[in-house]
Amino acid sequence: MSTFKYSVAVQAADFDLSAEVRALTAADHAAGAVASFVGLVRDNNDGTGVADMTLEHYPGMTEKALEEIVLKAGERWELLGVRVIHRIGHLMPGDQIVLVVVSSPHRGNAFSACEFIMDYLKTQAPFWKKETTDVGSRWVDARVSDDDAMAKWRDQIGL
Amino acid sequence: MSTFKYSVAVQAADFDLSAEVRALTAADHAAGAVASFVGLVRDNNDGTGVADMTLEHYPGMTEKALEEIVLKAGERWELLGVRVIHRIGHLMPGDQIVLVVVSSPHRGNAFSACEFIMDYLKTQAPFWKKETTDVGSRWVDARVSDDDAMAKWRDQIGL
Amino acid sequence: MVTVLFFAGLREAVGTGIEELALPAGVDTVAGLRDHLIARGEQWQALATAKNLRAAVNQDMVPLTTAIKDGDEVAFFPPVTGG
Amino acid sequence: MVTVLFFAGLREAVGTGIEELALPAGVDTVAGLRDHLIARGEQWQALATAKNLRAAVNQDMVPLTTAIKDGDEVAFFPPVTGG
Repeated sequence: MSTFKYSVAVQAADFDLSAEVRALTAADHAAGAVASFVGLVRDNNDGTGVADMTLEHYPGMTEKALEEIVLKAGERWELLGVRVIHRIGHLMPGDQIVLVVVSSPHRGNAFSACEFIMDYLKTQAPFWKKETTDVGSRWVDARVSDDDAMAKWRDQIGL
Repeated sequence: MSTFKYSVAVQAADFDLSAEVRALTAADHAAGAVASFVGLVRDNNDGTGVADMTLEHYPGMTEKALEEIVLKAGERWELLGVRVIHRIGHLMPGDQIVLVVVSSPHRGNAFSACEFIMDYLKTQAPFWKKETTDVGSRWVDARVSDDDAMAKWRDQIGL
Repeated sequence: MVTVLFFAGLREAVGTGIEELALPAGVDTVAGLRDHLIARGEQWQALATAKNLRAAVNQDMVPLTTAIKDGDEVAFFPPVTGG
Repeated sequence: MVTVLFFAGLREAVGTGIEELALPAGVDTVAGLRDHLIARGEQWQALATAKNLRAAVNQDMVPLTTAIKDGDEVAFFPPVTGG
């Protein structure tokens, strides 16, 4: 019998996607599907060049929010494992910001849970981006499209 | 201006997910989102233990079918890069079978295209699995759920 | 006492990330605490003008109508932008 | 001449993976070719009994009603199970 295992981390250090996938799937061979997401720092935002970025967070609440998100996914879909890593501190264009890895016996559940976790994280986990751009330093505005993505899940799965 | 770049491979050799993601996103920093899928050999199928597996394919048509799938995704969603690798030959439980990596400025497109490519590949790319199980050797039956997943895309995006 | 935290642009605007204060008489919701802080003067006006002000009580994101009591950790911040 | 390919369980059932043959008079579709092969005898019955027989012409998956002509590569196989 496979059980659901998960872990979340908030860290300054970079991560390796392959190593995280291996760690999540090494314990047994029940997983047929691994869906992953990696968010990267873009070199532009709304048409303005971005030189670098700083990620601020709410220590304690970030880890708690991420765990709640993962547990909600684990209740909704048949999952074997979830790993979430969110970086904080100073990042450059091309740097990895966030990782979500989901393993499941079948791919539909893995894809849905991975996208759900990202959409939920985007609107519920207390991180804030400040970017240095061509026209100065600025806090990134929240996107309406992220609220829309979250609302879609609320409609679909009644969260 | 970023252009859409893609490549597909059919090979016996294993692959490294992180290396493929890096190769796809190294050229520029326009990608904010990378969605990936890795399919693994499961140690059971419909309740029967699986000892190993052999992947047969239709040389020439496999590469062509994979390219067509990727191009359809590139027409439908705003993508920067796609990488597809499908292994052939002898594989053991836990081994990686297939990789799909999709990069895009935004995550919604990356997720949709990645899942679409997998669903399409599952019903349209000429690969066949033969597994050695507790009760002998057998060709794996196609799943109705895979046809259903494909039909969903036909309804949604009119393919 | 309650601990009040501010993050990101709001932290910069009010000029502090953390403050401990005795819960004033009659202040028993997040919105009440916000209004109390705004009434202190100029430095705190960002709490009034913030678009879509968000709040958390004891590290759970909550509506501004949520009740608070002595010992709580209350945080104010803009909509989150991680991921 | 057409090249006819068989894959997976169907390849095992008919006992060959490839055959070159002259397109018989009157055979001008994938289904016609299939029926011609079936009529040869016992070895070819898997083409009649296969559940959801799939076909490709020149490496495009096609319905069995698709026209074929001299020089084509025609493949028969079960539903695919990769990924």
